[in-house]
Amino acid sequence: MFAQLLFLLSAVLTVGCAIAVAVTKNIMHSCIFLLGSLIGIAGLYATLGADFVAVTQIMVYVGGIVILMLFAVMLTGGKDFVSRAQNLLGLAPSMGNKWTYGIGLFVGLVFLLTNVKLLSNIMKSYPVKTFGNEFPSTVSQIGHLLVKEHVLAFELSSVLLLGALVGAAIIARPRKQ
Amino acid sequence: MTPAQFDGLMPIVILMGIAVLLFAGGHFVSVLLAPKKPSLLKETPYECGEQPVGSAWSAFNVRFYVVGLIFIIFDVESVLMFPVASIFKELNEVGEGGYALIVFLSFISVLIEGIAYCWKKGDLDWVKSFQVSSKK
Amino acid sequence: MISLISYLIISLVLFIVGLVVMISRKNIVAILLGIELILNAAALNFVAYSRFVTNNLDGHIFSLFIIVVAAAEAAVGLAIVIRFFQIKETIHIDEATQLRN
Amino acid sequence: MNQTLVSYLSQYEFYDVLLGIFGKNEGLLAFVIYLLFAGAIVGLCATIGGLGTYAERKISADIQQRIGPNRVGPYGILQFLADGVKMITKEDVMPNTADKFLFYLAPMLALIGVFATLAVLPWSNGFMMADLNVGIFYLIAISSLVGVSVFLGGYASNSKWSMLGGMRGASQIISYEIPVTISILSITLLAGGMGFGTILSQQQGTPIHWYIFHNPFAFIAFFVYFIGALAETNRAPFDLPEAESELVSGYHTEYTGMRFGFFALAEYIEVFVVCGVGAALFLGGGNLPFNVQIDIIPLQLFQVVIFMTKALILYYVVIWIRWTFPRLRVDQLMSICWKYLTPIAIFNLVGNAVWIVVFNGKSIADLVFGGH
Repeated sequence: MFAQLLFLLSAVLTVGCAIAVAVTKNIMHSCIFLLGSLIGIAGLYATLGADFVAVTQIMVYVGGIVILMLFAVMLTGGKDFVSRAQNLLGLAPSMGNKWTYGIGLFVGLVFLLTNVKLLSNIMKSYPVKTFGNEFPSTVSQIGHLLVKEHVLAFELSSVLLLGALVGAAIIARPRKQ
Repeated sequence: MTPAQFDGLMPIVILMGIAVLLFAGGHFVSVLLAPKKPSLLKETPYECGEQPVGSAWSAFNVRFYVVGLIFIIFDVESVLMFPVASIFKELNEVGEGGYALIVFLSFISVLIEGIAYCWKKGDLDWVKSFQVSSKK
Repeated sequence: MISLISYLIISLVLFIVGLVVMISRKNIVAILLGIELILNAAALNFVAYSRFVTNNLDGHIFSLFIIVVAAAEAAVGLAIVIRFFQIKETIHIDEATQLRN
Repeated sequence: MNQTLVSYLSQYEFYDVLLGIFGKNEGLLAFVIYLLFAGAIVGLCATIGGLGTYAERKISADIQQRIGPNRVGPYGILQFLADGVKMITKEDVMPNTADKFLFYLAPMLALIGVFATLAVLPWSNGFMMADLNVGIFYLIAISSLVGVSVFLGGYASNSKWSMLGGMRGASQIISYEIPVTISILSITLLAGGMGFGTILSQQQGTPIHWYIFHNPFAFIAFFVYFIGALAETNRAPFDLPEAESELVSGYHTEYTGMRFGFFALAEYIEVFVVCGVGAALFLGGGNLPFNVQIDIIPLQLFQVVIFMTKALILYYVVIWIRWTFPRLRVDQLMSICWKYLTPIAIFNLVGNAVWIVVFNGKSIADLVFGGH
């Protein structure tokens, strides 16, 4: 019962905020709606029993990426970023007009239906699981996987992050004008 | 355990709901009780009694971004370290402590390289970062 | 009834919204927002499959690394945006026409 | 192993009686229990936050040889109620250039972030609303909403002082999150788990079994955690985001009335939460100083008292530090975080990992007296 409620709340938060990201003019508001959408996704992870991934989602996105984006807006936007932002309902969508969007939507729908038709046969071979109420602990299993099977990815991710840190610090470092 | 384990997440939702309700309730009471006599002077942003010049939403210094950048890298690395840290003792008890220590330390050493690089390049200095990097 | 399909639909909506944000905005930061939405749609799919189809946690590991890569991507991407703003004084995507100034 | 308050209560007989009253609907009963308990905790924390403002003035008055508030109630102890009434009845002013949506949202985010941390705070072994097995990690993650709210509060006001305070506050909060997180990682390493139940169950017994005395690295980690927590909650000597002498009042310069009250409430509750987490992680939490086998509710209440005492002692130290040390400069703030605390925290982490492997996870007490 509660799991279904949590799913509904999270789904509404996720989808509503994602759509708000697309239609808001103000880039700062867009960032905040993205925050709401990401928290909703964390709730969805929780309903899937992925407690560690859910908290990681909050930790990295809410505490890190969204603040970084807010900083970046503040560092680049200045006072006139509201007028720079454009949206679907605004004057000029940057790529295409209503015809291209319509055709794109139609092609997407056809593609989607074809895929559903193709995939449904494959899906049938798996037993259909309904929603359980168990909430297993995933932390120690994830730890074992990280140390044993995926140890190379674990170590390489630190190298990736080091590369990102060095590269981004070089790019963003203040220079003499 | 008798009750459904999923309900362990219920208090989080309830407390968040209480926060929202408290906020809304406080506003409601405040609207009922507080006086509302707006004037132009009251609604001017505070700038020590002067007329505000321009908007506050202007471009800021890049130093803030560099701090945020170092933060997010460390944040992500600590996230990855958490599951390994929580099974470290368990691995040690089954006699794989040396292996776990090597995995853990090689991860941390890359982290230390990152902070050493930023330290050397002067990204950790708040005031001098501009002068140090322009010297080379 | 909540099943795999519910999660896939949410993921699909997120993906489409992210794509729309990416192609309809001219602000580079907004385009990065769209990329985050798309990455999250993919990560959500991985966890959903891991819960409903396979019975191991490889999907969790995969979405963990997606989050890691998303953080690195956002850090570098926003650094490029800030550098671009320092050179061009704007973050309009149409101004980004040169590989070197 | 996600133990919760309900699963704790379900081992007593009155749970079955209650279940009968609610028509065997476990979900509804759990909801009611959580709601009552959450209401009680929020009320308790709001009172602690309110009394915190009173204690702050009274202690500062003692330190500066003044009298402090003494008009409302005996020794002025009801001062916080008067403050609350003042906040409610004060006129709500919003700058006409402000971003209205974010101006409303910022204090709400601060409240949500702080209240959500209360769900995993270990009041006693049984009275934990949810002993999630990602407990402490969840607490760090959800409290980073406060950083977003500080930034948004500064941004939305569209005042230059607020904007500066908001930027400074956000960058300070995120910077100091790193040494705090790494110190907590050391404790995770020692305890072998992130849930508060796991962490507390290994600190039972005399104070020598607390994690602060586990090994020398954990001892240093406590001070790194405490300094970082001071900075994360914007307390003096790290209160640069709201430094009166340079930034008027920082990110809440333009906030008046109820919204300012919510910001202040969130801040004071957050101070209590970080003190409680410090007490639980390093100082044994609500564990009794001797081993008891029986598990009855009065004993749990006694544990709550012990936990509160430890947390409030730390709270007193926080206030004491505020009125003793001068404020740092902003460059000193950043260099303390990145050049001192973070390397020390990483050193502690490595030291703890090596200690576990070398001494097989035993603490100093175990090595000296034997045991475990």
